[in-house]
Parts: sequence; C-alpha cells; structure tokens
Amino acid sequence: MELKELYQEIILDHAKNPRNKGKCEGYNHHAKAHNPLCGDKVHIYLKLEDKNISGLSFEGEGCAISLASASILTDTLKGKDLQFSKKVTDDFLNMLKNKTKITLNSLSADQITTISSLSGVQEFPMRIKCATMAWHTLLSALENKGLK
Amino acid sequence: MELKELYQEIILDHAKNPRNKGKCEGYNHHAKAHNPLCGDKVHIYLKLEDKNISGLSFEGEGCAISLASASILTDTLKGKDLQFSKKVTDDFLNMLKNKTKITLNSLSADQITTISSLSGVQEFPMRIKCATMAWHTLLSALENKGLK
Amino acid sequence: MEFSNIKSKFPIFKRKIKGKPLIYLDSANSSQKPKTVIDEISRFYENDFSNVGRSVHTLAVKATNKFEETRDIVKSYINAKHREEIIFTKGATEAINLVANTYGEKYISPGDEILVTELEHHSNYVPWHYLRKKKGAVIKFASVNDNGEIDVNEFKKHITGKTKMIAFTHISNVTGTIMPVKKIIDLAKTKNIPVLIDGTQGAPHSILDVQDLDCDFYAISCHKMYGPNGLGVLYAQKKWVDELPPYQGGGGMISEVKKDKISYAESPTKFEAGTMQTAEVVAFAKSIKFIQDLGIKNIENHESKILEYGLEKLRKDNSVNIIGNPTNRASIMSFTIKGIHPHDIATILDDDGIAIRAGHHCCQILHEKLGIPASARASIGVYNNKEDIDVLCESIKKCKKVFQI
Amino acid sequence: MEFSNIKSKFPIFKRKIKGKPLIYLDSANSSQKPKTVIDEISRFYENDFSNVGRSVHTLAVKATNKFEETRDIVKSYINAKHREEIIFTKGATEAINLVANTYGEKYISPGDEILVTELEHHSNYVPWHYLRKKKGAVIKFASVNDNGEIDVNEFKKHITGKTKMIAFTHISNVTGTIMPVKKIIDLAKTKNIPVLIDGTQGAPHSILDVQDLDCDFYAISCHKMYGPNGLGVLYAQKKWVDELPPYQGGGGMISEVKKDKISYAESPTKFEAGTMQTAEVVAFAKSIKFIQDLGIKNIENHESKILEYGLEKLRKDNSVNIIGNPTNRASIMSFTIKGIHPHDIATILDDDGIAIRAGHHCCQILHEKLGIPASARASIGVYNNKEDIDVLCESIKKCKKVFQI
Ligand SMILES: Cc1ncc(COP(=O)(O)O)c(C=O)c1O
Ligand SMILES: Cc1ncc(COP(=O)(O)O)c(C=O)c1O
Repeated sequence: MELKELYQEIILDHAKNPRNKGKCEGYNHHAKAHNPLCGDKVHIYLKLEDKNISGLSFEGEGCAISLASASILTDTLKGKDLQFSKKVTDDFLNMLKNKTKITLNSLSADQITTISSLSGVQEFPMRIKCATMAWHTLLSALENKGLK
Repeated sequence: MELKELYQEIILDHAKNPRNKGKCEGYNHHAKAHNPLCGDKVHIYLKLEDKNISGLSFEGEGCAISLASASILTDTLKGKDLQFSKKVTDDFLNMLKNKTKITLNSLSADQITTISSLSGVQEFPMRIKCATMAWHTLLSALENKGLK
Repeated sequence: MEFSNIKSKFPIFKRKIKGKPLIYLDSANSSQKPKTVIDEISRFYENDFSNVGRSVHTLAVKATNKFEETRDIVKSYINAKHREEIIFTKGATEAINLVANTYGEKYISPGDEILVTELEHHSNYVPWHYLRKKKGAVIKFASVNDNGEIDVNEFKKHITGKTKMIAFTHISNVTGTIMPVKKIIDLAKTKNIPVLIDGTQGAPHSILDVQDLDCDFYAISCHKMYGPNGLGVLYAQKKWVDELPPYQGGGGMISEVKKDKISYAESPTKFEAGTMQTAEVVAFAKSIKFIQDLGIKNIENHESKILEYGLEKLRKDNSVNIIGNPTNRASIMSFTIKGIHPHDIATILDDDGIAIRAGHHCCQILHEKLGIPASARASIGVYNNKEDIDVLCESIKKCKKVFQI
Repeated sequence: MEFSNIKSKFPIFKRKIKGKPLIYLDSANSSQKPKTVIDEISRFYENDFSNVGRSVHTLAVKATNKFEETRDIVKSYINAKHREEIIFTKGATEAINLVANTYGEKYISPGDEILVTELEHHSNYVPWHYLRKKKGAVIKFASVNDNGEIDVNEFKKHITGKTKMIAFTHISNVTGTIMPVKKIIDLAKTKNIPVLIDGTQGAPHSILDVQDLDCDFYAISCHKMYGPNGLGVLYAQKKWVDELPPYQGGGGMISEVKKDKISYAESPTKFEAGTMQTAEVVAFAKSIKFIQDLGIKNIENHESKILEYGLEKLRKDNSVNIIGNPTNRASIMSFTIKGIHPHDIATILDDDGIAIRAGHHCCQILHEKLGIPASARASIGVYNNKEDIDVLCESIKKCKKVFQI
C-alpha cells in the first residue's frame, strides 16, 4: 500500500517531533519559501563557518511531508561541509525527480535510510513540492550572502 | 429556390437603381446607422411638415438587401402621413420578425407587393438586419427632434 | 429526473480511483459534467461549428443563433430584464475583473472606498486591490463573527460617504455561509452604492432572481454549474452596460474603427472582444436544462439534507473542527483535524477514492483570521448522497489511524 | 496522414448544407476541429475531469499533469526556451490585451509611440488605442503599398527615439501577406524596441521558432489551429514574464494575500488568474499532434498549391478583383465583384454549400485605405482541395447570373 510508503514511521516521527526548530544561534544565512497552493511555509537558518554548516535550523508550518523534510534536512546536514551538503541536496532533489537512489558514501546508513524515507513521495506528484521546498530553500539560503 | 425569393427582380431593381438617393431638400430630421459586421451604412433624411413626411431620402452603401430596403422605404413613405408611416414601419418590422403579412388598406396593391418583396429575407436570418436597418433608422430620425 | 440514480448521468462516476468508486466532494472547486453537456460540446463541434457573429453562411448563422439562444436561456434563468445584461466571460474571475477595471476606470478616485468582506475569494479582492494600487482606492473589510457570518450591521458600520462599491460573496466557499444578500443590497440602495455579488458559489445552489435582488452585478462560473470550464457569466444591470467603457479591445466589440478614433458596439457585444468560447456557450444551455430538470429548489433540499447529515456526523468526532457555524449554510464543510495537516488528510482520503480540497481555497484572509494556514474542504453537489458522507467519515478515521492519533 | 482523405478526419464534412457538401473556406475566421480533438474533450470530461492546480486528489493530479503537458507541448512546438514563457489565454485577443495592459502600465508614458500597421486586425489595434486614451501614447501606422505589402523600410521610417513597441501581424487576415517578420524584428533589436507579433494567422500556416525569431511576444488563437475555441496562447520572453505585472487578479495567480498587500506567483501562474479552460487546454495537445502528423511544411505546401490554383482561376474572371498582390502570400484570398456586395456574394455562395466570410474582417482601417466598405474572403485550411476552388468559381459565376451581370 502506497500510503504506508508515504507516511512511514520515520516521517511521522520527524513531522510530530521536528528536529532543529527555531533560529539557530549566530545564523548568518537564511531564506524562506511559501507554497501558495496549500499554505506550507518554511524558513531555513544556517550558520556558515569556513565552508562548514555549523548551525542549521528551520521554522515552518505545513503538512507532515514538508515538516519531516525540513527536519530531516537539518538533521542530516548540520555540521556538514558546504560542498557535500550541496551534493546531498542535488541527490535528494534528483531522487524525487528521477526516482534515483541516494548512495553517498559519506552519509551513514542510518542517514540514507532517513533521507530515503521521503522517496515514497515519488508516487504522489502533487506532494513532491511539499518534500522539496525545504531543500530548495536551503540552496537559496546558501546563495543569499547577506548577514541575517 | 429560396435564393430567388431573396433576390427578386424588384429588389435587384431597387438595389441597382435606388430611388431617392441623396439629401432631400429642406430636410429637418435625419439619423444614421451602421452595421459593424458587414460595413453597411444608411443615413435617412426627412422633411416633416404638419405631421406629413413631405420629403424623404437616403444615403448609404451596402448590400443589395440594405440598399433595396432603404430605396423601397423612401419610395413607399414619401408624402405619407406620420402616424401611417409609423404603422407601416411596424408592420414591416413585424413581417420580418414574425413572418406576418403586410395588409394595410391604404397602401396600393403595388406598394404591398414591393414591400413584401423583402419578405424573402425571413429565411436568411443573418440578412434580416440588412433589411431592417433603414426602417429602424427612420424611427430614430423621427424621434430626433433637432433641425438638421 | 431523480437524485437516486443521478450519478449515472455523469460519466466520470464510472471511473475507479485506486480501485474504489469515486466519491467526488470537490464541487465547490469545479463540478463534474453530465453526459448531456459533454455530448452537446461534441455534437456542436461535429455538426454545427463555426465562429459566431462574424459570417453569414449557414453554419455561422446556426452557431450564432445557438450562442445567442444560450444568452436568452441565461437571461430567463436568472430573471434578468434585458438580454444585453448577460455578458459571457472566461469565468467569474474575469467577470469581476471586468467590473473592477471598467467601473474603476470611470468612477474611482483617490480615497474612494470599496467595501468587501473577510470571506472573499481572492477573485473578489485582488481586482479591487488593483484599484487601490492604480487609483488610490481604499479597501475596507466587513468582519466575520465567530460563526463565520457577517450581518448587515457589520456592513452598515463600514459604509461612509466615500463608499463607491460593495462587493461580497453570495455563499462563502469556505464556511458555506449564505450571506444576507437581499438585506445588504437594500442597505446599499438607500445609500446609492452599487453592489457586486460574487455568485460563483451561489449560482449552483440557489434560486436566482436578479431583478428581485436588484444587485448591480452578479458574477457566475459556469464550470461550477455542471457546465463547461473556461466560461463565466457577468450579469450587469442595463444602466451599467450602457455606461461602462469596454474592457478588452478587439474584434467584434467595435462599431467604427479609424486611425484616430474608435467607437464601440452596444452591450453585450461591447464586452465580448475577440472570438468567444462557442461550443462551451452552446453546451451551457444543457447545464441549465439539467439544473431545471432537477429543479433548483429540489437541489437545495437534496444538498442541505446531505449537508446536515454530514455536519452532524463530523461533529460527533471530537478531533474534527468544523470551520464556521452559520445559521444559513450551503453545501460546504471545511474542517481541520488536530495533528493532521489538511494536505495529508486529502492524500489519505484520496486513497479511498474521495476527492476533497485542501489548502486555503483562495481565501488567505479568512484563514489568517481563523489562525490556520489551511483547511480540508468537502463540498457537495447534486450527485452526492449520504453514503458518500459515510465513506468520508470512515476515511477520516483512517487518517487518524495513519497518524496514530 | 494524407491530404487526400483528410476531410474524413473532420466530422463536420459529413454535414450537408442546403443538400450540398460543405465547402468550408472560412478557416481564417475559425478552423474546423478534427475528430481526435473533439474526442479528447469528451474523453477528458468523461474520465479525468477536475480543476487544475488546486487540489491534491487523483483526478486533480491527472488533470493538472495533462494541462501542464500541453504547456510543454506548446513550448516545444514553437521552440520556446522556457515553459513559463507559455501563457494560456482566452484567445489571441486576450493575449494582446494582456501585453498592452501590463506592458503599458509599466513602460508607457505620455508621448511614447506604438508602431502598428494598416494591416492590423482590430485585436492588434484597439488594445493599443486604450493606451492612447489612458496613457497618452501615440499610435503610428506603417502603410501598406499597392500590393498589400509592408517592407522593413516602411517600419524604419516610423521608428523614433520614442517608439516603445512594434506590434504587427505575422500574416494578414485580409490579403494573406506574409510579413518580413525576421527583418522587422532584427531592425527593432538594433533599436532595443520590443516586438509583438500577432500570430493568429501565422501559427496555423507557418513553421514557428520563437527563439530563432527572437520576438518578445507572439500571440496565438488555438481555434484557428484546429483546436478548441475560447483558448489562446501568449508566448512572452522570459525577461517579460518576470518583469511585467500581473493582468487579471484572482485565484491561483497570487503568492501571499494580506489585507494590506498582495504578492504574486511566478509566471506562468501569475498571468493565469481564476479557473482556466481545462478540457480545451488538454485537447489542444491533440491539435498540435494533428498538425505535426501532417507536418507543418507539408501543410504549407498543400495550402499554397491550392492558393496558387485559386488565385489563377479567380484572376481569369475580369469582374473579380483580388485584394492585394503580395509576393509572399498564405492561404487567404479576399476579393470583390463589381456590382455585387460581398454580403450578397456570401449568401449566394452559401446556397451552394460554400462558407466564406464577407465584411471588413475586423480590418476597417485597411478597408478604408482600399476604399471599399467590405470584401469577400475565401481562406484555405488543411482540408481544402482544388475541387473546392472549382466549386467556388462556379458559384461566383452564379452570383453574376443572379445579379444579371
Ligand atoms: C490577424 C488576426 N489577429 C487577431 C485575431 C483575433 O483572434 P481571436 O478572435 O481568436 O482572439 C484574428 C482572428 O479573428 C486575426 O485574424
Ligand atoms: C467564491 C468564489 N469566488 C470566485 C471564484 C472564482 O471563480 P473562477 O475560478 O471560476 O473564475 C471561486 C472559485 O474558484 C469561488 O469559489
């Protein structure tokens, strides 16, 4: 049953108990996004130090998919190298767009399982935006050079 | 054949040799109309004296039906009493709208034949406006109180 | 026609969704089309198609007559006085834009006020917002009370000497609130303020008599009346169709065109620029016939029975919060479930073949006021029945199971 | 697909007009629809219908995907660079109004000049006239020469430092003149002036490559491309869809709506307010497929053979005066017959089953220049053949007989 693929335990857990909520201390990049269709909102905060994402958090409201996605994103990339994070983001977006698998060596098996839990969204085209919004917003935040 | 009903001898004659073309002398009422779909134009001039249409003429360009109609109108109503002319106009418009016959006593048999020649238009709905425009314009001219 | 076998008149109900029968509860979004309407579109394109109002050949004459016949049918159906008061548009959105644009151009000066409500669909707010931007108009909002109602006194409070338009929805597309339309219009008349009714949700569910209402403008979306998409109707009182300038410019709407000046046709042509929808207009006559065959009074009864049944059943579920509690409500139940986002509800319901809408339903102002970003909306059409509600309620239980609530 | 049995793909040709086979020579007005297009409308309404871009249930997803697929198909067909450059409208008329209105609002100041031509359809003049009225713009007209042509030098003559837009037709709907589009655009580019092409007559008859043309805007009417009525396409270059303000306001085109401010969606959504045509957009994909199956190059060849044949035959008749004699001409023959008004010609031809158009064809300025109030127009589509022309010429003889000329 596809529905179970979509609402996996991991996702429900992240949706109900989102990690890294709020503004992370000393953040120096941020960006927000909004899906006018359903009202989902996400605001990503990050602290970039020496090409390292030393702080990463989000504020937002939305469906389980969008909350879980933002939560998983912050959990996975916090403390990670900038280039690496961009690569993970590309891979994630690719997974949803082209149904590819995530296979990065430097992610732990656990992390891959977690990220991949969002792959169930593939079968729900109208929900893909819910899953990708946070990741696109991360990319915007990285482009956004201004302090706060 | 309906086409022959439409383009009767009388109509072709009036279309090719329209009667009462130009501005009648001393006209004191006039009105013009325009069918934007086909470009037909008509301008009715009339001289009203003591509730009598002593002068009546038209200028215009258009299809055979519209020219013939204007020509027949002027020919029929010139010199006629105002009330009577309105009645004929009503009867004419009615003939085309409701397929009634023209039976006014005070028109000569000839005049009835002439006017009725336009009844072939009944079967050509898109051409009814061509046939009625001059008559509607006459009514406007009568309402139009201004000298010239 | 009977409501008992009415789904059989709509081909879509032959379809299975994820192996289950389609339970369509999204009619406030767009209604499904009966076979008679769909067939009329094909029939027309296959046998009679031609552009209307342009040529004099047989097909053009037939097409033009059929097109204009629908105008007469709409005129009678809403009891308009003159056929030139019926203007075909792309939808209610275009209808309201037409009024805001042309009325605004001629009558709105800086500081003039437009009174709308917190219930309005974006279609009845954004076009007025343009006048705020372009003309310096001021927009005021009549507030909803806790039940999702707005009474005539709330309007009275906001009317000033500068109020130049009152624009509000006949029926809310979120709460289902039936507005006290007649009272508000009567109030407006005493102050000589024109009134536009957004009838998008009103027209499919209510008896319409625009002469009795005496509103200045009434906007309709044909696709919510079991008619074709991409088509709407603007009813505008005679004095307005005479006084307002044209909207879009193009073929058909002109009288005489010169290099230095242009004069315009009379209404309705003046407002119908360019090649119009054709098969759609022709087929809309069948939508009205469909409604008339059922009887709009019967439709009201049928739908309100299902609505009552649904509200009652939903109210029994403590985790379900129904939005609004208006005394007069039509066909619409919006709700939230604590702990489950409406988008997730919609996805889970869809798995049971149920089509509802989740989101702000183009009413962000209302949702902001309610303090929720989104809601789930089940809306009722002629083809729904109590069993549909039962399936809905079962599936809501499933939502809670999936979310372990 | 073969041209030889192509009428069989169009159900309308089963129809008899006054007992005779239909000879449809009014495609420049609106084209007939192939069965594949008509069937797709029914199929969609019967199986897949839902409003697009609003809900997340299965039908809504399917409908939205089909709708957006057509956007991609149009994008490829006209070789646009970005899918957001493709905006669905009610027709070419709305497309041009959209540009005139939004571009005008942002970029036109009193005294700014808009350069159009004497060949323009009212749809490509009246919207600019509005800017003359509202914004104090000046409209200049590039003149046609005796052959009905306008060369690039004629445009050059009228360009000044104040020229803010050049808007002209790809193919004249009266003379059939194919304009030197590329040359004019190249000229405009050297002066940094945006160009709008009215492609209403161009799109059904020509290979389209908007990247190669490099025009800023290109307007299309789907109903002249064997597609549904009430639908058009505006192609607008990326920079414009980003820079221009929205047109109509309503559902779908917003980003965030508050009581005091509104922000808008990205293109194309920004320009598609309210519930859109749905079945029509979906079915338009089949129109493009129909054209592609035939091959637009083959269509051009087929039609130009018939055009040549028709022109030659008509030229032999001394009482027939063909309007314009352009070197590059497509699919259209307008003419007058001395002593017979075009309206009468159309009526007599209709009696033989022939559908042509009589009037000014929404080109009063051109007709005034030609010194005639109206003309008769026979226009050619994919389904016409030389026999159609033979019947036309016989019937023209009959006109003269009826009028005893
Ligand atoms: C050259 C030209 N431009 C514009 C239009 C307007 O197109 P539509 O009526 O489909 O909006 C037409 C067709 O009527 C046309 O022939
Ligand atoms: C209350 C209300 N007003 C206006 C609209 C806009 O109608 P349309 O999208 O058909 O133009 C809708 C429907 O979406 C609506 O529900």
